[in-house]
Amino acid sequence: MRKILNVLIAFIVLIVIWQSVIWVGGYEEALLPSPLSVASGIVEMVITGTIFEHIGISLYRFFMGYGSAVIVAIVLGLILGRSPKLWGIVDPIVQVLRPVAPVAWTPFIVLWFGIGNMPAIVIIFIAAFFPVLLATVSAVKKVDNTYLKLAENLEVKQPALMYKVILPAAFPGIASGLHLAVGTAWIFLVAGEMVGAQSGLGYLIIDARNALDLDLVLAGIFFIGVLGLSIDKLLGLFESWVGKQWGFNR
Amino acid sequence: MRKILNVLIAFIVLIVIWQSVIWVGGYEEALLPSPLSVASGIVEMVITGTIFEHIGISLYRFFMGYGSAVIVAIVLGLILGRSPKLWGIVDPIVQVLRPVAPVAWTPFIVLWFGIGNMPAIVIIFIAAFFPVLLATVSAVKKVDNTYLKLAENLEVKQPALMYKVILPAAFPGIASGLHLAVGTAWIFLVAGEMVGAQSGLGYLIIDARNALDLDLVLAGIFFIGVLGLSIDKLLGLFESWVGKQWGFNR
Amino acid sequence: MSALVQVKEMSKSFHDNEVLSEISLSIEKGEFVSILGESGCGKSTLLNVIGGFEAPTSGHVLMDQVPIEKPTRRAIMLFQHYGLLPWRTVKKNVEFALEPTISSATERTKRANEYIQLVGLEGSANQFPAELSGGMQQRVAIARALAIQPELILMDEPFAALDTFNRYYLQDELLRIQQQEQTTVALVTHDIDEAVYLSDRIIIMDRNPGRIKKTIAITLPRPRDRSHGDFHYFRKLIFDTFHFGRNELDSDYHI
Amino acid sequence: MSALVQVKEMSKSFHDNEVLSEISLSIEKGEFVSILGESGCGKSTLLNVIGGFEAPTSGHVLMDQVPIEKPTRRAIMLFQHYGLLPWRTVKKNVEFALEPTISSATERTKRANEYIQLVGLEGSANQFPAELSGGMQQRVAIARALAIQPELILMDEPFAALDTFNRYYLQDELLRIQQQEQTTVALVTHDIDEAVYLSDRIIIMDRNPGRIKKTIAITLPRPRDRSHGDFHYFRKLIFDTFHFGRNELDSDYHI
Amino acid sequence: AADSTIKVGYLPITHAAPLYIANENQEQFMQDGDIELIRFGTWIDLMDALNSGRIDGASVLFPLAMKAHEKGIDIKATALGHEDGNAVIAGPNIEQVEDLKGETVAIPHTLSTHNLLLDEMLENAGMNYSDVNVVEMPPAEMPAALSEGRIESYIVAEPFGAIGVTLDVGHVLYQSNDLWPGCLCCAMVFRQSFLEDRPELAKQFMEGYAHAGEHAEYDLDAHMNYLNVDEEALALSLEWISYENLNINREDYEYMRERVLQLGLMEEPPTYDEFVDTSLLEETQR
Ligand SMILES: Nc1ncnc2c1ncn2[C@@H]1O[C@H](COP(=O)(O)OP(=O)(O)OP(=O)(O)O)[C@@H](O)[C@H]1O
Ligand SMILES: Nc1ncnc2c1ncn2[C@@H]1O[C@H](COP(=O)(O)OP(=O)(O)OP(=O)(O)O)[C@@H](O)[C@H]1O
Ligand SMILES: [Mg+2]
Ligand SMILES: [Mg+2]
Repeated sequence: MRKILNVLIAFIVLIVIWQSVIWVGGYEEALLPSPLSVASGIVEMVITGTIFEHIGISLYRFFMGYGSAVIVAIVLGLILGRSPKLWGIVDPIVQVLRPVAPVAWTPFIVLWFGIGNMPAIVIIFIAAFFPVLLATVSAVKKVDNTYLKLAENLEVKQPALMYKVILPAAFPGIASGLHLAVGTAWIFLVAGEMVGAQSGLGYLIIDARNALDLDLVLAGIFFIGVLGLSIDKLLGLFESWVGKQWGFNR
Repeated sequence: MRKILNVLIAFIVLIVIWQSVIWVGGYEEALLPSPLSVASGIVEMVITGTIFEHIGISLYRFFMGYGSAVIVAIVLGLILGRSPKLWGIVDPIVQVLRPVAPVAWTPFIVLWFGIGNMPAIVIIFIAAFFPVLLATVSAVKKVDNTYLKLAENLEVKQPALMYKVILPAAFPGIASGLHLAVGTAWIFLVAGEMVGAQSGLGYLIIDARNALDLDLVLAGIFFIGVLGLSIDKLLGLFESWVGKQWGFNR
Repeated sequence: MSALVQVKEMSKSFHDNEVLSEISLSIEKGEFVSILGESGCGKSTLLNVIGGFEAPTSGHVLMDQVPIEKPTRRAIMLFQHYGLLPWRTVKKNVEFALEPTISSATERTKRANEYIQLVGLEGSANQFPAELSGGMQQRVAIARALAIQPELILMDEPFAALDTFNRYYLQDELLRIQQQEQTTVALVTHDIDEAVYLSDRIIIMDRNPGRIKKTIAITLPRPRDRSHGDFHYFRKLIFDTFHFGRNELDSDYHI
Repeated sequence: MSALVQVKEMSKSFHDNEVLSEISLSIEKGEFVSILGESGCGKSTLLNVIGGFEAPTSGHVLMDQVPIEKPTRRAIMLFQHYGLLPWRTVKKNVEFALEPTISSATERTKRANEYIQLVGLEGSANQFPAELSGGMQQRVAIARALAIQPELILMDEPFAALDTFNRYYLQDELLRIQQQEQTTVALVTHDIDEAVYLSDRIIIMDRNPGRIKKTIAITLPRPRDRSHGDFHYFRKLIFDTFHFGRNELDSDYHI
Repeated sequence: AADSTIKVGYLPITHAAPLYIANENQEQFMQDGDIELIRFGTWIDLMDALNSGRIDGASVLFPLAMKAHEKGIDIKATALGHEDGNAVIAGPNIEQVEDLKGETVAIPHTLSTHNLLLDEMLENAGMNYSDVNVVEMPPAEMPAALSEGRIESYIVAEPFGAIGVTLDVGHVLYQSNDLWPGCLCCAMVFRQSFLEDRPELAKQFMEGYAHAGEHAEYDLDAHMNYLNVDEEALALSLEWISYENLNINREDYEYMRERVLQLGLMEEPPTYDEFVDTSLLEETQR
């Protein structure tokens, strides 16, 4: 209740600020569209249905890239987190590759993965992979020694040790990595689609911008923001569901 | 000692993998350059000095954008973290704006901030601003109630309360936000420079790619990775220095 | 001597959940009073009300006849986990308490050193709390509280996290300092021995809702001997009080 | 009865820092032995060596005449913070201990329920550890250890985090269960009363390096009365042992 | 000082050559001010700067400038950038237009003459616009994209056609004058407010611009100061292009306006009189 009210107030505040910037700055409609024209842009996109196509493609790319990154990163992270020597060697490689913007790899992505949806998926994979990997490794390293001693005492062997003890014990840390990665990956999806793609939400924005339709740019930004937020909340729900299964939240 | 050895092994492993991909895949030099030609590309860039110009510009943009984002975000975060009602309203706005890729705002950035270095700086500002703001707000909210009660008991008033108690108590949380933001901001600097700019490391890569010099693309990626890593480590040193002043590390 | 603190028919509820019911007590100047009770009986809440951290739902809480409305430097709370600022050294932690009132830095340092010496920590003045053992941390907290020269010190299970040996030692220290400074102390504990060893008076509390069950004046001379027969008289007295209460509440206590 | 555990002239060092020096002791089948000593005297280390978690630097540690080389299900350690898996319910926590040996799920559930009942937690079987009080969590840990039917249970300050009242209650429970199951118990504590109340024999340790100072057999009949005179005889005996040791070590103890 | 500086935006292409020459020789014409050339990476970045008034004028794609005018940005086209010089470059697998069916073709912008040329070419071959997959791409990326196989053909401003040919990643399928003689490609546009507030400066600039047109084909060094291109590609590209007549022909404009409407790229493109103002250019020619 209170929360819905807050959201409402927030949007009113935002729109008021926006409209007053237009009035005070005296910007032309073509340079800074009014809330009204953006709203009509949003409505139009919804009615014609173009937006859903783009959303669908973006979401498809997102889930493919993010999903595969999460699986690979968690599996690798569990292994690397348990072998400090191996990690000692992999760590420097990761450290140097991580700060490179995923889009910088585009020529090689095209070379190996071709064109179409793959470049965007690979870009998201790269964007999501490193945060999840690092979070998993550090979560596994931080698993309370008591649990490991307990498992040793009870003679719990691999692979049971991994999925009964280490994975759930590391889960909260992994989850925060997942959360982080979902944000970064979404941002990069859009950024990636702005560069190479011919469809998706990022393309929508670039296309609108090319046609000098800044109201549609803002409408696109609106959808990106709302969808990004929804994905984040969805992940939050998933986390708290797992958390509830595992009794983490109280 | 051990660490240097690890880094050495890591790089040898990386180069061996790379070279074997070339041999096994039979890729042409033009499509996947060999380590040797990339090394010579790096040496050439260093000797002619072109690389330093681009690095200089990228670093300038980075520190302007990141520095201002950090200052604004921490100050705002301290205030918002202490006023739950205000945050209740600002939070939804932040939540919707955060998932939007900073480059999507370009038309408006140009409208308000002009051309030249500013768009890149503003993009970094946006990329760094949200993680630091959110980290600061949550760190301030999590400040142990005991410290606040203690300050109340000792009749410590604002602004002393803020800089003597809340800021240092929230520091570890803020620091992890700074860390996160430095990575994101660096990645976005390069991504941003790849789209609009006419100089900097991102431009270097795009330029090399347009000239079909994939060895220079990889050389650029090398510099981006190493510099990103260095900035990260530098921040780590700064953090542990502050931490030492404040006795956080044991 | 007149009463420093007076609590009159004070009740405290959190959202319709009555935690304290009709508490009346008074604490004399210079007295050492312990509040003893099981977990959840409202000991901390009572201390918080006296300290001004929580407002009573009904009734009055007075200090020197004046209602207590908010925390002040006259009554200093010692928190359970010591409440030291981890980013300040021992000396700076003590000085922190003096910064609002003493503007001269040299004056502050002088006073801080005095009290650090009183608790025997002059060797650790420049160390950070994390570098100290639990017992030493508690001594810093005591030095900080005393440096303000408050009229009343409120202690919430100050020694609960220490091992038996450290606990005994710090109890002796506390008594020595309290007698030297003539500070009034109200201490919350669930350790019967501790209450008997330290207090002039023990207030025994009951649960659901929290109320005063019994007040026992400990008439033993000081220093007290933990293995003396008279000590065990009071020990047994309190023990029996609780044993009786135990059966009464048994069913919901173990859940 | 023959000795279940034998420690022979065992020393343990961490990086040239001798923590335990020439420890010799034996624990009989069915015996309840307490190890009592100040913080840092090496109690936990001794327990870890007996449990097979740490290898001795020199000397021998035998169980049924066979050297202990790694932790096994024959000797179960109860950890200080209970070592419950927070992502499993009470029942699943107990079953966790049975999974490596009992492959039938119904069999496991049956055995788990049995031991949950033994510690009186049948009402909380489907709750998560975080939903339980400290005392209840410790009871789950005990149930889990017992469900394996080990020959030896090692307990490291099992009740240190509980308040006095809960502590008393759980001590009684532990004694009841131990007598029923005839398990051998080695318990580490720094609480003199606890050691006297529970043990057949108390091993008092000294610090720097950790060594055995004295062994006291508690000859009192059970159930023991904490306020009885004989109880205080042993209490005072131990108290004096430490008081003597205290002055000897005074200078470095307080730093 | 800022008021006496003309900020002009451009993309590093051969088509903006009159600007380079004018800039190199500015002391000859600009008595009252300076020219500041500002380079952009993409057309849309340039348009953002022009629309928001961060630059006074620009050498820009003609249809894109029309669209901005339609959107209410008050700008005027004062001259052409060049004549001809837009080649259709195709990869080695493409022998004729029909081979492009189902393939990807790159253009710099939907609102570009190149897009219109593509349509013209497909129509001539009896194909539909939808028979190919059209993508937008910054000009500089096109040769690389062609060599990576991301596209099969591109139509773009020079020197990127010539670069593609000299790098041997593609060959010329058509030249623009084969498809559409007299097509308008790039325009020199100014913000109306600039033309009104600083007419003297505008006049001096246009004098230099017109004069530059006469040299642009021969002064290779001037090009090389602004373009990242080797001499071979530049020479080839200058063979395809002409800067002699920079006047905006009314008939050519009307034809383009029609095509733009046909393709549904704009709803109300400005008329010649609304958008084109060659008075300054004509003044210098007198
Ligand atoms: N801020 C609060 N809001 C709601 N309920 C509270 C609050 N503080 C305390 N309570 C409730 O009041 C009761 C008494 O709490 P209090 O902390 O005073 O007990 P206590 O005697 O100090 O216990 P312990 O020995 O465990 O510290 C408990 O049931 C607790 O849940
Ligand atoms: N893994 C280790 N590496 C190095 N030193 C250790 C290690 N474990 C314990 N020690 C040292 O051995 C000594 C004894 O430690 P131990 O934990 O056995 O003491 P304790 O009697 O259990 O103390 P407490 O009552 O505080 O638990 C301490 O000085 C401790 O610092
Ligand atoms: Mg309490
Ligand atoms: Mg221990």
